[in-house]
Amino acid sequence: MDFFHAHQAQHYLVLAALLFALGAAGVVLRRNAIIVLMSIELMLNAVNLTFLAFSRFPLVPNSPMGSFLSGHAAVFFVIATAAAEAAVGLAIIIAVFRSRTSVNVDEFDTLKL
Amino acid sequence: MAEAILFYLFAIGVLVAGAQVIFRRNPIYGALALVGCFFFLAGIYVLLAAHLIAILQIIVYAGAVMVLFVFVIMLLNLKEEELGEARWTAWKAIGLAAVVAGTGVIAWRALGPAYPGAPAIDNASLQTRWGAFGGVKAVGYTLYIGSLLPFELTSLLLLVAVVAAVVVAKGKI
Amino acid sequence: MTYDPNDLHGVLAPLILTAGALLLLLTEVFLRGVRPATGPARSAKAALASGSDAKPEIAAAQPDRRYQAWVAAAFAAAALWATLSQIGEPAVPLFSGAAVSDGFARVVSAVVCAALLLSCIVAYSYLESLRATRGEFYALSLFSAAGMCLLAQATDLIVVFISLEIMSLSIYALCAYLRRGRRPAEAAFKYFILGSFASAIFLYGTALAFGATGSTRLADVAAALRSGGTPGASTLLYGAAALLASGFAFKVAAVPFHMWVPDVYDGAPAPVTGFMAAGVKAAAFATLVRILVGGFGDAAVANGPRGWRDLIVWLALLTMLFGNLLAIPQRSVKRMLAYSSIAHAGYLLVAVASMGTLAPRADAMEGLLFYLAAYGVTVIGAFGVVAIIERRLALSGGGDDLSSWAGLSERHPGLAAAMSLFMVSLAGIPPTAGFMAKLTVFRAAISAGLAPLAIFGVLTSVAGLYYYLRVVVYVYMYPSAKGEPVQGGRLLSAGLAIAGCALLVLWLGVLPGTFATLTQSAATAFTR
Amino acid sequence: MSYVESHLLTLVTFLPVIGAVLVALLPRGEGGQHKGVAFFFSLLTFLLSLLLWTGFRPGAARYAFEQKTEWAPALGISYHVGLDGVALLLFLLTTFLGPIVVLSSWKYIQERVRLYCIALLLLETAMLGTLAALDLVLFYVFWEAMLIPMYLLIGMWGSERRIYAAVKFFLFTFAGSVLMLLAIFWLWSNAGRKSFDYLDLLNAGVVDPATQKWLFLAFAVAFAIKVPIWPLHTWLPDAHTEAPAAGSVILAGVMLKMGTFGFIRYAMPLFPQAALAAAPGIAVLGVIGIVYGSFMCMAQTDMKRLIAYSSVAHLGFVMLGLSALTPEAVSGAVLQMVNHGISTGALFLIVGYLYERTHTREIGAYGGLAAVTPAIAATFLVVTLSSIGLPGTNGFVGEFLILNGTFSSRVISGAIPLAVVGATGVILGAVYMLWLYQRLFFGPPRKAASHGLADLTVREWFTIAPLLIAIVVIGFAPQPLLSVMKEPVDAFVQRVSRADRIPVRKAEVER
Amino acid sequence: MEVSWLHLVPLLPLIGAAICGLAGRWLPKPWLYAVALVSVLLSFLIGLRAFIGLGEDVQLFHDLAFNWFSAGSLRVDMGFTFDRLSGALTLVVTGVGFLIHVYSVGYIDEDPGYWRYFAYLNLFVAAMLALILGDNLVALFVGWEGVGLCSYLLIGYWYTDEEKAYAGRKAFIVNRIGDFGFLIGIFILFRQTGTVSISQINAAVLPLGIASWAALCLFIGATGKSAQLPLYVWLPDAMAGPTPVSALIHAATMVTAGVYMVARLSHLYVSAPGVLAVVAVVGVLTALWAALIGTSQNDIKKVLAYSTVSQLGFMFIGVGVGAFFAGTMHLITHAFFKACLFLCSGAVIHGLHGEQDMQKMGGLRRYMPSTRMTFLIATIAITGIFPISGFFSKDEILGQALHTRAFGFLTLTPGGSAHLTWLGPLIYLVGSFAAFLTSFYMWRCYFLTFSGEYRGPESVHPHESPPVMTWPLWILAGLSVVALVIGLPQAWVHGTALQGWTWEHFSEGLFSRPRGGAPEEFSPYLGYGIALLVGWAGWACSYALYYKRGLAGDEALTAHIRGLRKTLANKFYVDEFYGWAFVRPMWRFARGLWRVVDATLIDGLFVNGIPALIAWIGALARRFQNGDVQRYAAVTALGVAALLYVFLVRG
Repeated sequence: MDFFHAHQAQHYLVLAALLFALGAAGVVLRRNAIIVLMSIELMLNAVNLTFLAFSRFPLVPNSPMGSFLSGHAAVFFVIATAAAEAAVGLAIIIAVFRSRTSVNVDEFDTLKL
Repeated sequence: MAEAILFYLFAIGVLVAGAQVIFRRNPIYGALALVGCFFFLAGIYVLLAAHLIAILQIIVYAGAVMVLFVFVIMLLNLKEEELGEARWTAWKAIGLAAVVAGTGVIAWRALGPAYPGAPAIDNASLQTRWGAFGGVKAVGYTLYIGSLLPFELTSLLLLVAVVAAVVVAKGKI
Repeated sequence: MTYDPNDLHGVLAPLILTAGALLLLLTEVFLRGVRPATGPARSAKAALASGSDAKPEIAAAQPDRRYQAWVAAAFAAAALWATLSQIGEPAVPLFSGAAVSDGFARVVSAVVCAALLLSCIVAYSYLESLRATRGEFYALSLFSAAGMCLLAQATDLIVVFISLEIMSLSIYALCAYLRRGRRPAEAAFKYFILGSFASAIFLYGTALAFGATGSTRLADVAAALRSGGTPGASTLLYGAAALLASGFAFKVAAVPFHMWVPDVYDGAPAPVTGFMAAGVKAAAFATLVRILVGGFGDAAVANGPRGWRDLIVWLALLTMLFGNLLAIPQRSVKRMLAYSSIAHAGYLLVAVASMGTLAPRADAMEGLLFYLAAYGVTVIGAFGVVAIIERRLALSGGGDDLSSWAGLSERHPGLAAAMSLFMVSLAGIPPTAGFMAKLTVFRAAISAGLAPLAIFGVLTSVAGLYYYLRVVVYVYMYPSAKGEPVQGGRLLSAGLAIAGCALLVLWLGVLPGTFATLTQSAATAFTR
Repeated sequence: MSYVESHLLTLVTFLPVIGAVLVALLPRGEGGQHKGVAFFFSLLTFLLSLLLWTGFRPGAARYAFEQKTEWAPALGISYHVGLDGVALLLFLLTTFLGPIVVLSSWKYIQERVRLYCIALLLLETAMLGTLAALDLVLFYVFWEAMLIPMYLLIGMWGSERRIYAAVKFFLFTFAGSVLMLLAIFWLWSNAGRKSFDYLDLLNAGVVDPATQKWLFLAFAVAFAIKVPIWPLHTWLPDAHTEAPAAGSVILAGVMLKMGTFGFIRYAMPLFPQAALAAAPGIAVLGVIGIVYGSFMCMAQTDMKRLIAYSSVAHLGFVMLGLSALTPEAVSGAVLQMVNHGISTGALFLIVGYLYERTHTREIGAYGGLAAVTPAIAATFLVVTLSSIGLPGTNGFVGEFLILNGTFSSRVISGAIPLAVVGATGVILGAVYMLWLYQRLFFGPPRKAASHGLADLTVREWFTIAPLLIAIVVIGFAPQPLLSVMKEPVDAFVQRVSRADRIPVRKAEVER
Repeated sequence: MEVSWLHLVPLLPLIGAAICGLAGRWLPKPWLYAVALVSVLLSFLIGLRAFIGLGEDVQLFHDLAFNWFSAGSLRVDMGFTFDRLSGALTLVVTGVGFLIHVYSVGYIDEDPGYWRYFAYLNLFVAAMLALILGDNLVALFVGWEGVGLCSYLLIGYWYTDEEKAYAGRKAFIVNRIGDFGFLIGIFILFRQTGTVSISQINAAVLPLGIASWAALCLFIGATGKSAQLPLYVWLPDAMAGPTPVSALIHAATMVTAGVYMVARLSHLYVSAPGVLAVVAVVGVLTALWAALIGTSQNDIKKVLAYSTVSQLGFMFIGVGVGAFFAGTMHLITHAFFKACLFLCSGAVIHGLHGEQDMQKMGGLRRYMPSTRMTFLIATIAITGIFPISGFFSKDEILGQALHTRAFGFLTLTPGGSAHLTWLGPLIYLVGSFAAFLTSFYMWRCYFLTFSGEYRGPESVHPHESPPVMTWPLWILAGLSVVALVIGLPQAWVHGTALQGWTWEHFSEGLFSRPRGGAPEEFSPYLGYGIALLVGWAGWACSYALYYKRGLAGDEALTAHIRGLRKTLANKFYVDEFYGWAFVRPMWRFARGLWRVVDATLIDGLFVNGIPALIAWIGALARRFQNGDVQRYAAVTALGVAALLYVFLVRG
């Protein structure tokens, strides 16, 4: 357990990195548009985690804001943005689905070359 | 001690659920796994003393956003055969490799050496001018005083999102 | 720390634009299916002529929305005036440093607003003849323009991110706006997926920067870099630099982050494409410069291995090379212009690279702004012409082909001349805006000691000339393939916009002095 | 200097543009009025340019009619124009050919007349501006602006392979000149005081030889393509062959001179050491051009192509003369620029008239025309003699001065063999030109193309007669031209052949 | 002595040419003739007046018309010098020219292009006068090329005939080859002396090497213009032109320009003794070569052409051995009798309606007596039979050759060495043999034409020409007789009034002496004896062969030396050789160069190849953009990874 306490911050950060990787992998790998969208959500959450980890374990003692809560604020905004993105994204997926009854991204290749 | 255990618990939960999200073939399972993932994350947020954010995570994400997802999935209501098999292409492999390499580099070169030794400061128990770290009051102050412009912009963003979603999802134009 | 109402004056342009958008949305609510004497009848004929699959009698019930374009144009003009009126004033930080209103931002906003203005007028004919006018279209255009202006002003990474999203979300929607055929929706989807992927990456960079400095202000980043800080902080910052840079390399379509561009430009409605090419590029480059020069300026150190200058140089090389190479085999003018926009991103990157010197170079800054303006007016005009050619094809959901341009000069001498002018300007041949833009940028590059890059650049521009000339060849030297003139009426307003673009192109080309002095006022934004 | 005197040059330069605007404003129609306006304005330009000749009084800086005003101070560009003797001659040549060209295409061009006239007029202004400019960017602007109208002329009114030829022409020349643009920028950022002004750069002393090499190369390539110097010449035959007669006349008459003019005005004086070092090489290329071009001519079956290649040979003479760096040779070269403009222009005119009548350029299709169209035969004979440099025609004076000056040059190494080999061009020229003449005009008038050909019409006489007169007059009294160009030529020779005396400016690249 | 009227001499014919050429078409014939003839006559009279004006006190008239052009240190004037040499030649040119104009009136009358003809003829006279009078090499070159042009135009006068047109072109191009040498000569002299003025060059001191090169190059020009080996091939073909033209240009005047030039630049040549020898040798070889060919030609004009070539050879022997006066003297006398011969042949051809083949002639003395008489006189003159002009002038040359000292110093070292004294006598021998041949074939020509029986077709009725043509014949014949005066040896006329008339005495001081000095006085009698012998021998041979038998004589000859005859009849196959060795390869080379270098290498590989390559790469790269959004994402990720690597790992 000492190891954990010695490297508390890194643990959180690396976890975030792993989550980010998972999300990115999802974007790259999955054919299903909805799941791709979810993967992007995963990536955003990973970023949130990073923000929060850094605001709890700051590198520099005195931040300009006098507090590290701007990290929390950032997370707040990210959540809002994520919601917005999700809404638009899902709408677009619906639109695509209308034009061709499929949500498999590798079938969207009318535009190429 | 307890933090460590909880961390590993939640961490494993996050990762497993995340893996579920991207490896489940049926999006509905993926969506549920994502909800779970969010819950575990909320737990980790609590460990990070981000109490308000943890709550928001559950309300906004697990609540609102995921409902939207599930709703859309139901709306499209994909048949089994429409889901299609997972295909591997060379480029997927390359992409995966790139992702692993990229995040690996970040973790190994940037995050790893970020804290020489143990973190010097731990804000978990910090009492800010506006109360406990990560508490509603404190974060609120930061939001409304510290970052006014982003906050206002967010409202604009949400409006744009609504209009955009409506325009895109609306019938034929 | 405290909120000062005067700050609103600094963001006047975005405010005006937002107000315009809200107004349009409100008016939509009160619209009834009125049918004025002339409008629908003409539009019905037009619809028939342009092979619209909408039923004329149903269509006739549509309310008359033609005012919307002009309202939007009016607000765009107002915003333009607002920005121009502020040019020359000293730079003021806004909202306790979250944003700034300086010459640089003002010039960029001016470009954006001008682009919006022209695009609205082009869109008018386009949408009307496709009978697809909706208030939301112009509202979203205004929103995205607001986002662009804010991007140009943002000095806080979070603000950058949110403005970016405002801009992007509306653009995504605009791409998917016209859903006849599969192309627009697909374009929007690709743009959306890759776009949010990129913004997630950007956001991660923001997080790392925050970790290093405990703040998301660019000023603090710069300060941290200058002071050196803890070793951990600096590595984090370099990681952040990488991620932020790639986020915006994506937005400015630098190779290898360019892959989305051709598909999206090709699939989106031509007026939107024009606006994207002009506005998004301007805003994205403005932000890129803010982050790299304003935030990471000290990391620029040309000789330092971790300096971003060499990196930008390489990006520029790749972008110029592949942009031009890939444009050569295209047969669709729209797609060709997409690739050419990549190539031009490369030339703009040359300007950015020339800023990567110990003392930020004023002339490079001027070059960038001049180039953005020149490219903007040119490309909007070009896409305006494309829009006119493309309308009927857009309905059948196909793209345009060079053959549909053959002999345009006989059917529409005006259009032909304008298109050729734009092509010449894109190729950078005097006496057009394109040439003066190249002059400013490459001169800066030479002065910054980037001669090899400049040489490579001009050589690729020769390859570029080839495909620009091909359009002129088809327009002027091939006999008209199909005799019928461009159908669908309502060419007037588009013609107006195109003529405006042409005049601007010539004005910037023949009398570049006026605008150049404007850019000079902006060039001092980043003096350290 | 009176107001008129100071603005006359600008007026003459931009007069054609006014004409073009007028043409554009005219209603569409069968086109007679368009040609009329175009002709009127080109003629007016010529007449006014005569004032430049009569009132030519070069100032202290060797330039007359100098005018300098701000253009875009923010970009460091100024509108600075002026003429020295050399430029004046080419300037007059251009205005002189202007009306002839319009008149010559009166009958041939029938569709898209308006565009045609606009292109011609804009082209004229571009060329005049190129000659008058004293600011490097201004020069470059005009230089590039020349391309577009010419491109349209070839591509729209040319013959079968016109598009290939037009694109080739455009790409070739553009590719050449982009590097020159960079070199100009380099000069700007290292000229001590940031300036694009030719005189400033000239007097600022020369840059260090190491860099000079490259800058000179950049300039030289741009001009060499335009000249064209072997082996960069292959765009020329295509362009000449496919272009309409008027286009060929302008191309041969003036545009090629822009290249040689660029050498004598910019490339060599701005980078004297490099030029001095490169002079023998250029001379060799010039000689190759002479011999090679002549042999190319012998291989042709297409008469326009043949004449095009003969231009390569003639401009080889010019380059040889320029690089010999003796007053005789250089003045000969300048004179030869004018001569080539006149005689080759006339050749293209006449060939164009033949083509108008028969629509074939194949030499084999003709024969015995002398019996059918004596006037054409006679005029063509005179022009041929001029182009093979027979004494009494303008061609002789130029070639003699060039060869003699080269032979007696002690500036460049290997002058004597160069002159000797170059002089073989005198023989070869006679071989292919007389061959062409015989194939076209001698023998029995059997060939299909020769039947019932109309002889020169009055209009055509009006286009050719001035050229013939010029040929003979210059042939017998070249001295006025030579004395006009004396001053700049001597200065040029001084500067380049004594390059090492000029102070070297250190090149600094601030980062 | 500076005068301002001298330029009229060449100017008047030029004006005449201009009038005939521009307005001639519309002028009534008589006027045109008047213009053409009067212009020449006037310049003749001016020349005459000037010639008389020359004397001990007035060595020369000089007229600086205007400064033609000058650049740098080069100054070229249109200036004319009229001294005794150029004066005499002026008179010859204008005089003979005038006669031939007169003759032409009769000859060309029916031809539709008569106005062109006279324009060319006048232009020629003008150019020839410019050549003779020009006071600097460039002005001389103007005339030099001008006469070339006129000969081109006049040979190709009947241009509808491919053959004739080709002959004209050949003449011009071969001349151009010579002119190339001439130009180089001028350049060398200018580089050395910085001037092109003949008088200054003749005053300048030239290093041996320079002088030799210059002289040699100029002599190349002379071989072109004066049809010497190896460039003589154009002259026989030049007979395609109208006969009066052949008489004027290709016999009397133009072709002698080379001799004149050498004599003009005697100073230059004597300072390059090596070149002098070359000149002499080339001369003698040409004389022999052409004479040999002349023996076997059947075309009457061809015979005369080859005789011209060989006579020019004699002249070059003269100037070559340093006896410039002898060469020029022969030039003058030759002008008379050769012009006469040609005009006679013209009369014959005219009388036979264009028949030129001697095999179809014979017995013409009955039909055209005066033509025959004059032809006989001229033949006697050219065959060098006492006492007509040709005898003296030719023998003077040979005598000078025999006794010359010029080669005593034949060497390129200024000191000189007496190695080649045998060259003179050798030349003498060969020359004498050539003289014998000349006599032989000229008599052959005479016999075949005028003696025996008429062999032509019945349809053709030979007739005498109109007086306008015969009068010039008589005058020329007379001239070729009286011209003997200028050739009389000093020994005979010493102290008499005639002395002033002899060319040797008259041209005293005009020419520089060769290095070795002039040969000391030698008695002409031995030479005369041999010459007479040679001349009569030639006559005897051809008399024996042809007088009775006519054509049979040829067969008899052929029977003995078939191969040689065939070779001679085919002119040693020189044309064929040139065609095989130079002309055809050149054209083939041109085509090859075009196809390989221009079309394939430069244009194909370099100009079109590079764009093709670029387009190909573009097409390849394009395949990459296949619309698969996940591939795009992957590439983006790759890019990010690369940036991260650069910033975090590499740095």
